[in-house]
Amino acid sequence: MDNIAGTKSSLMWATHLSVLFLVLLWLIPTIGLFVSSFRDRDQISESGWWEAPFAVELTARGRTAADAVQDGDVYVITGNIYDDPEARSYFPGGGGEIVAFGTSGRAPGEFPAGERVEIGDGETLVVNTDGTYEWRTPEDPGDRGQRVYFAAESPPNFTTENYEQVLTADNMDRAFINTLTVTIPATIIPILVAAFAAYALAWMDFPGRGVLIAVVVGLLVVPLQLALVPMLNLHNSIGIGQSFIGIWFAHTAFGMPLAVYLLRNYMAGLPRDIIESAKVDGATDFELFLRIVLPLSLPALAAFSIFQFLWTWNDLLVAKVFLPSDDASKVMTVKIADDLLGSRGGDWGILATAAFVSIAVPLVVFFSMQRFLVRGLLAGSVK
Amino acid sequence: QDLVFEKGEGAFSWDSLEEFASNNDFSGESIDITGPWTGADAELVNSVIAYFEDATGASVNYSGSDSFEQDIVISTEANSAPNIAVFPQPGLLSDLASRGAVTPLEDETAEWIRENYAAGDSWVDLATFEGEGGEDRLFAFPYKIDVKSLVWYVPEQFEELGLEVPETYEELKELTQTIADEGETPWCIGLGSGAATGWPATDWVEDLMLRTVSPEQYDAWVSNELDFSSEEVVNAIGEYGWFLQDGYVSGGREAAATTDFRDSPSGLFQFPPECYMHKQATFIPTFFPEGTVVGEDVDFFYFPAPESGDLGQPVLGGGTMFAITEDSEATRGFIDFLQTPLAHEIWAAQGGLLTPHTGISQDVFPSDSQRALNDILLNATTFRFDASDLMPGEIGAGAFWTQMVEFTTGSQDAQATGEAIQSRWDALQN
Amino acid sequence: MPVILQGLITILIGVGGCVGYFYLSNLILDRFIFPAKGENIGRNINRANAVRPWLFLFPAMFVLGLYLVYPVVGSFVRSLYGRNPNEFVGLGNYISLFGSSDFQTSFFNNFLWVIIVPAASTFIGLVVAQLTDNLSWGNLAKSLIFMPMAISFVGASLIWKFVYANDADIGLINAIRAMLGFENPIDVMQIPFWNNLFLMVILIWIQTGFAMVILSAALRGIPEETIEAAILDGANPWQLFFKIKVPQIMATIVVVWTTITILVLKVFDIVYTMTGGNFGTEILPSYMMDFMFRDDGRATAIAFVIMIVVLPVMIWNIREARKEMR
Amino acid sequence: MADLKLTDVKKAYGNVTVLEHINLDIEQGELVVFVGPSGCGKSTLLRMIAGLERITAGTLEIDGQVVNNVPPSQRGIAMVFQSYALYPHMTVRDNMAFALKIAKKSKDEIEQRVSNAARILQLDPYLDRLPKALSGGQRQRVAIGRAIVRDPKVYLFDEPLSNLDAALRVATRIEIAQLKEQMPDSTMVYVTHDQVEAMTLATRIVVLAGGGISQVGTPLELYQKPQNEFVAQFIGSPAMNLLPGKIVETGDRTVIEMDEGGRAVSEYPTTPEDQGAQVKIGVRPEDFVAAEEGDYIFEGKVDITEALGEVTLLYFETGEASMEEMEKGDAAVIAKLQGVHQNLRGQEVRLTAEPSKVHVFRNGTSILYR
Amino acid sequence: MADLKLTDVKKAYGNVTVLEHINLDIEQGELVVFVGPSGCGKSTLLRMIAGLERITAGTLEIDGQVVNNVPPSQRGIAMVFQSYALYPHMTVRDNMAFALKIAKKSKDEIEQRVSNAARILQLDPYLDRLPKALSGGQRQRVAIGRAIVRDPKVYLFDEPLSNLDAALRVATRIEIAQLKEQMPDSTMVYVTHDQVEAMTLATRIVVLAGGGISQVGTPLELYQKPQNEFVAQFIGSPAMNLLPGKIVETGDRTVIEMDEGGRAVSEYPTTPEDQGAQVKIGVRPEDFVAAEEGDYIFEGKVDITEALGEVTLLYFETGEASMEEMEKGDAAVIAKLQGVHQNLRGQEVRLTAEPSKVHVFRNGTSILYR
Ligand SMILES: Nc1ncnc2c1ncn2[C@@H]1O[C@H](COP(=O)(O)OP(=O)(O)OP(=O)(O)O)[C@@H](O)[C@H]1O
Ligand SMILES: Nc1ncnc2c1ncn2[C@@H]1O[C@H](COP(=O)(O)OP(=O)(O)OP(=O)(O)O)[C@@H](O)[C@H]1O
Ligand SMILES: [Mg+2]
Ligand SMILES: [Mg+2]
Repeated sequence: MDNIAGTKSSLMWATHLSVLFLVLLWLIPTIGLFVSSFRDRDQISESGWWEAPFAVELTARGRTAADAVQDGDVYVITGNIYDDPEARSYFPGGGGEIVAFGTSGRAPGEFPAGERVEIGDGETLVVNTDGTYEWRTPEDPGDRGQRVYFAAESPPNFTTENYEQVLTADNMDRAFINTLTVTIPATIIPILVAAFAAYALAWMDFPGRGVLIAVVVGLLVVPLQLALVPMLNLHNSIGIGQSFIGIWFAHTAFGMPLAVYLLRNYMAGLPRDIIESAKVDGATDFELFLRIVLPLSLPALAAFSIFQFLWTWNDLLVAKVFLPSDDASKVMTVKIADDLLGSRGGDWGILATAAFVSIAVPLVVFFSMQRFLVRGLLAGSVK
Repeated sequence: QDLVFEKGEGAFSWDSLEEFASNNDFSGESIDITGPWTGADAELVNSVIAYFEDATGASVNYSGSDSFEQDIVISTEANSAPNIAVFPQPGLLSDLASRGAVTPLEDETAEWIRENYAAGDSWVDLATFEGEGGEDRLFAFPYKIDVKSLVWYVPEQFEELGLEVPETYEELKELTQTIADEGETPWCIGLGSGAATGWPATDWVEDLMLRTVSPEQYDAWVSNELDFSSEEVVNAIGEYGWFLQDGYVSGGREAAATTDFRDSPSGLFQFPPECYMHKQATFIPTFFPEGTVVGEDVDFFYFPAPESGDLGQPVLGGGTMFAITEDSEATRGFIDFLQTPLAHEIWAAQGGLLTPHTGISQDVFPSDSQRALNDILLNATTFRFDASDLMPGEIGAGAFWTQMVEFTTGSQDAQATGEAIQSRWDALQN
Repeated sequence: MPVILQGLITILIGVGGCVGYFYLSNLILDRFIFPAKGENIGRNINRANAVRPWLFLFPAMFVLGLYLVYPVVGSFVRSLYGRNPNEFVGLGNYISLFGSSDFQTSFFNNFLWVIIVPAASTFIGLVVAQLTDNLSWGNLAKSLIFMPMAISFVGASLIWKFVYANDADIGLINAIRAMLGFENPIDVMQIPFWNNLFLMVILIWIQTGFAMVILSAALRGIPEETIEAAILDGANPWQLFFKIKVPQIMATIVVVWTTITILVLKVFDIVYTMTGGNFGTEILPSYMMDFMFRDDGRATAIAFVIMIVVLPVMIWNIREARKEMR
Repeated sequence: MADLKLTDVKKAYGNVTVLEHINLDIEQGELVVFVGPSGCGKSTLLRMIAGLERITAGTLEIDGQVVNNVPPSQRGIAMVFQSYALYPHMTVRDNMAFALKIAKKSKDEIEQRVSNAARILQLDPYLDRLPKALSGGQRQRVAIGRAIVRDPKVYLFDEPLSNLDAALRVATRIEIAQLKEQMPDSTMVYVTHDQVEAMTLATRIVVLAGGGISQVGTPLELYQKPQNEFVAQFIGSPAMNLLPGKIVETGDRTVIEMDEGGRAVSEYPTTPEDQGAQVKIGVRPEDFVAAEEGDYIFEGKVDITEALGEVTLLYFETGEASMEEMEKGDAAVIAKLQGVHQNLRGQEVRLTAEPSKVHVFRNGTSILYR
Repeated sequence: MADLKLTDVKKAYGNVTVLEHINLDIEQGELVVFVGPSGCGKSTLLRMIAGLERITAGTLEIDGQVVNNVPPSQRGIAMVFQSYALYPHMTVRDNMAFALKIAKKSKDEIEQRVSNAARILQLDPYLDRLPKALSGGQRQRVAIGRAIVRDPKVYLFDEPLSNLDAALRVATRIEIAQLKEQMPDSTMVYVTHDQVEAMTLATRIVVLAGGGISQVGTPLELYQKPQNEFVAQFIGSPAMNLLPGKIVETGDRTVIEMDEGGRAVSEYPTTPEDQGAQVKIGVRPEDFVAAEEGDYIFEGKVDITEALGEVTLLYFETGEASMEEMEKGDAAVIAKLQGVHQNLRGQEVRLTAEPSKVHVFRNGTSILYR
């Protein structure tokens, strides 16, 4: 296909553009998540992620100092508002240029920066763009400074704190390994088991084949929740209890209908002649399956393993039910849901970070499996 | 785990621990506890547990889960229940108790609660259910109580507008009107909570019930002897509606229905403020902006009772209950441990725990405001548990929530809301 | 690191056990039970071949039977009982369900979901698979579109909160509206009917990657010569796609469609976290979750209604399977 | 090492009956060639022998055992598929070694057998390629190679040489013949469209047509004594000319008066009852000779000449042939002359043939076989 | 309606160069046949003309325009693929109608053209079947039908008849010839392994070998005056016999003394410089005649006879041929006699040939073409 002469470039451009458009459309929310993972909860709930890279105008408040210098009959207090710890706490990335200021919370940006204004009782105040201020009051201010509200440019502020929190949480490494321990067999075992079954349903002749196919399709829709209790019960009664073995069984079972379904459909589409040729060559069903059907089904196997891997990787419910709840066997999702988010479920920064951290491995799996979704696997075999 | 407070130091009742330690030795035994606390809360409960482990030699494995209610049902049905389950809702507990999944506590425990907890009877009542056999038994030990009848505000903002903390319900309404007249928005309300969206509204209704009807009627309401569609309940819902009027709620009532409850208090801290008051339980400071100091930057007042009538100072609260789902000696020992003042003090000293335990040292609270909160609990003339937590799940964690959301957005009136919930309840009973 | 080792060993045992079963059971069948030698060779071979499919099927069927069929049957029985597991109510649960307006709403919404989400995901997935097929950066594009698949539903819901939030400072849509000069932010989650569509967008966004992966594998399986022949026949890319490629991967399209349909019928996380089923967005699975572990009778009854909803898709599949079995 | 016996075998796809009443004995060591028009069921019959298609009715015996229900892998058969059916994921080498590996042959033996086959089929340079990087002919050779590396009881070949060039075809044909000779006990069944292949290889040829067997016999029998018009026309290329006439003299020799004028003498004996019967006589193009004087069988104007180098084909206009028949190549009378003859076009020519070369068919059947 | 010009065309897959230095002019209205050993690049060349393979180097012109970068659909070409490439999801009818539907022909016209093609190719009964329910030959016919329902400038056929039976093959061949005749302007390029097809259809034959063009010429030119040993052996079946010898007499006629004894006389003229040169003489099997008396070219014992009915092939033992060469069919001397000859096996025979039929090759090249 790549060899075909004279492919139209206008068409190529259209393709490039439309793919670009779709990719962007798909990416925007993810970018939002990505950006958010570098912001803390307050920032997230204050401004949109798209504003994160830009300086935003933020209103803050502070208090002037109270150490007055007497100047005639007025007390003059000068200083920099950014010296006030409260004011500074609004600007973890360093304070920016002050745009406006005010003295009441209701009107925090009443006056433009640099303008001296009357604030009642004969007091005047000026706050300059760099944060310096001068407060003149006819009375001794005592030990309490003047409340100042101001609006200032806040430079973009990103933090890796979320990542630190997620990645360095106690036992996170352990959870990571646990997750792999759950997902890898829980991906491979159902594939193996299902591939055999799919082969039998696609290429072996036996009574009841049609019925079985129908049953498998039917089982696709069984809601997981129905099966949890009976399954766990079973595991308890045969002594598996809550353990890795149990969760492999569970994932194997839940992935099974889809695996059988996908693989059978793919295998049934293989050229009949190839299968027959191997039979004539003396291959038993077992050999035929192993040496011919399995290699030729690689794309379907890869597609399903991506799917199953994602499912087990992101699974929370099954892990909670079938694994013991001690730290030694917690998987990442449980760890994140219960230990990191917990009752602070509203911490969007952590959530975003967790989502991003847990996306990494599935993407690697996707990349490595994508190689198998090759073109023309069957080319040249039959005419 | 390390002990957070050195033994023997501070205002803690160390002797209660020593006495407990000398009577209990569970070396080599282990108990599993599951509960709803996760994250920081899980660390706190673990810090309490550490003292139990230290005293008895038992090992305790606490695991918290965001989906505790689902998990506990599955594990009890599948016979793999932990030793102790910490129920945030008595409703579920009573369900499990009636199926025999929970082991009743000894009668002495009930006696102990009566004597040592403020408003002890109501606590015993709360944790007493019909067991499998049909007779009423105490099934759980209440520990860590939330007070819900609180309104949060920023004193400085009140100061600026010259506002006073209201003493009565009538004043609260006046205050609301005053703020609105100033051109400001009095309230921040947020019902959003994912699948549980709507529950903050139920707290409003419950608090208003306590302020409009007698505690007995409240109890009748909980058990649905008083219909949801009754005049009383509809009235309470209507009262809540009063606060939703145009101009009273930041963003308007529709926004209130979807704003996340964790985000809604942030309006208090904006300049200019988006709102001046926020009604929420004791746990909400966790969600205030980082660095906010309760008592300085933000404060609370008791959601006041009406001047008229003689309802006293009713307090709405919630709390968690420790119940035995898989009996063992060490498990019993743990329940005993919860009776020591120290078990309460350790957590209280780190903030976040209120307790009706009258025997604890008041000095352990980390701040005055914490102590003040606990005082609300200790001084309550009436304490009532969150009604929605007591109702059957389909109502208390279902229809009540969703219908309140409908009401909040204004798509149906109070009467219709009450009727809709009631009809779900009726459907339940056949 | 012992933990890793432990993990590796468990993996080896798990996978090895599986391979071992198939290999050994085959060996035993052929060598010992029905050996292909001796006087009964013909009969033995035939018997072995009659048994073998079941050997291949056994683990899958065993696991399915134990973990799915048995609970399904059990659940059906349970759905005939009331809230109290001892109280037999017959079809009472079903009757009261169909009478309830909440159920009707969920049913209708679910109907919409089942139609729209698979259709849209499959279609967009197909288009992407095709467009990226011979693009130099196609793999990159595919990975980016696939990315949502890798995000958990909860994460996904979070992402979309940043799009839908009822606040021009947080929600993208309202920010754009604000930019265009609209005064008040709207809450897209509260627009009746349309809010359903907005929720569906999320699942479409997630599932398109799946459709794309499978369909792109299928597209690559099409014999190239048929495409070349069509090019020579003068088909333009459009015709090539719809008349040559799509019909040839129809079986796969059915598979993808079915898989997504089934997913739709199982996934409630999105509705759950975005609206909690409020504002008329309830769907059957989330409606079921309202009852799950509380009133199991009703919950299981809803589960069976869900299974019935998928019946047409099942029949479609069985038809397809029949076709190719001749 | 096996003989095959088909008894009243029938094959139907649903309602469509493809083959019926197939009775055939193939003895051990025979090389039987199936020929017949495209779609007549040759591949189907082969596939039934291999066990790849269920036999709808009747029995198939190998070595006296009914094997209707024996799976293909147990029948000890090697087959070359018409569509090649190569394993696309295996290199040429692995494709050929597959059956041997399955049979657990030693590495050395596999290596040796494969390289032997590769040499014979001139596949050495391609041993490590995948099928998709091969040309059509190369693929076909791999398919053949796969069969010949094995040592089966029965070989089944479905048009194994159709994509090969002439030289290779001859070579491979000879190779197969030698293979046969080296293993006089192995039985081979071979489907082909190539007359030369059929004639040179076969110990017997089976002509399939119309869902059944038309004639079975040695190549020469079929060529010299076709049983019916179908076989007569099917064997030999270009096909035998059939010309209508009426018997005017019977006895040891038969004389026929051609409808178009002309007169043919055949060595086929007839009985007096045949007198006056409407028949068709058949003369192969290569048997026509110019009628110098006297009797001629056919007279016509040369319409087209085709010079093939070695021989020249003459196509004659026949007045009555409809356009349709022309198109099917049915009606033109064709003669084949040795050597190159140019400038014959448009000439009037009279043709005759030796009496021994004149076949006589009555009602479609040769009068020899009545 | 188009002529093709290939200038120094080259095709390589990665490092493997498949074709190189291909220079070829095909004029409008020609029917050019590509022949060559399997894997020599015939299909590849065809695919390059169609635009399905990029041309690695050189230019391809259609009607004087360089079309290296013109997409296939713009080239006005119909192609029959070696692997058929039927649309598996369409019935036979739709397969054939596809291109016409694409071209927005009227319903009637499509119907008429398709049914016409179906009749010609005897596909009527199968019009509503899917390709998978067809036999190999039927599939091939559909593929041909797909090309002929269109009316392209250039037809490309890749072994279109290889799976057809002899009768159908002749018929289809004639059909293609007539198609050609009806559209004298359309250009056709045709790949085949069938000598007869090549000889009868081609206006010119292109012999491809070893990555390049070996000879281009009319069929008779190739048969009568092969340029080199390769073409000599490739054209004609069985292949021309090549026998070594030494020139002993030069001039208008050349006399060669055979290495094995014997003496050949050729009409090929030689110059005195050739005197004593080591050459190979080539004699086609069909040109051998028994040497009654006197000179003979070859003497040998008949090893195998193959009776094809019309002719008989005699294979002679040649002492020196190694087993290997035997296997390749290279070394055996073959003679072809008219008619049936039995009982010749084991006889000692002397063969000779007319001087006009004796080709002389020096260093692989015919001395005629030096
Ligand atoms: N993808 C490829 N990579 C490498 N070599 C290839 C590839 N495709 C074809 N070839 C080689 O190119 C050569 C020419 O192939 P082509 O199909 O043109 O041969 P052909 O002349 O048509 O042969 P045949 O008569 O057997 O069909 C062959 O030797 C083949 O092995
Ligand atoms: N699945 C099927 N359903 C219906 N008819 C079929 C099916 N498969 C094959 N046929 C028909 O059966 C007949 C015999 O097919 P078969 O392949 O045996 O022919 P063949 O003699 O090998 O022809 P060829 O020489 O063209 O390969 C054909 O007419 C074909 O159309
Ligand atoms: Mg065939
Ligand atoms: Mg080719």
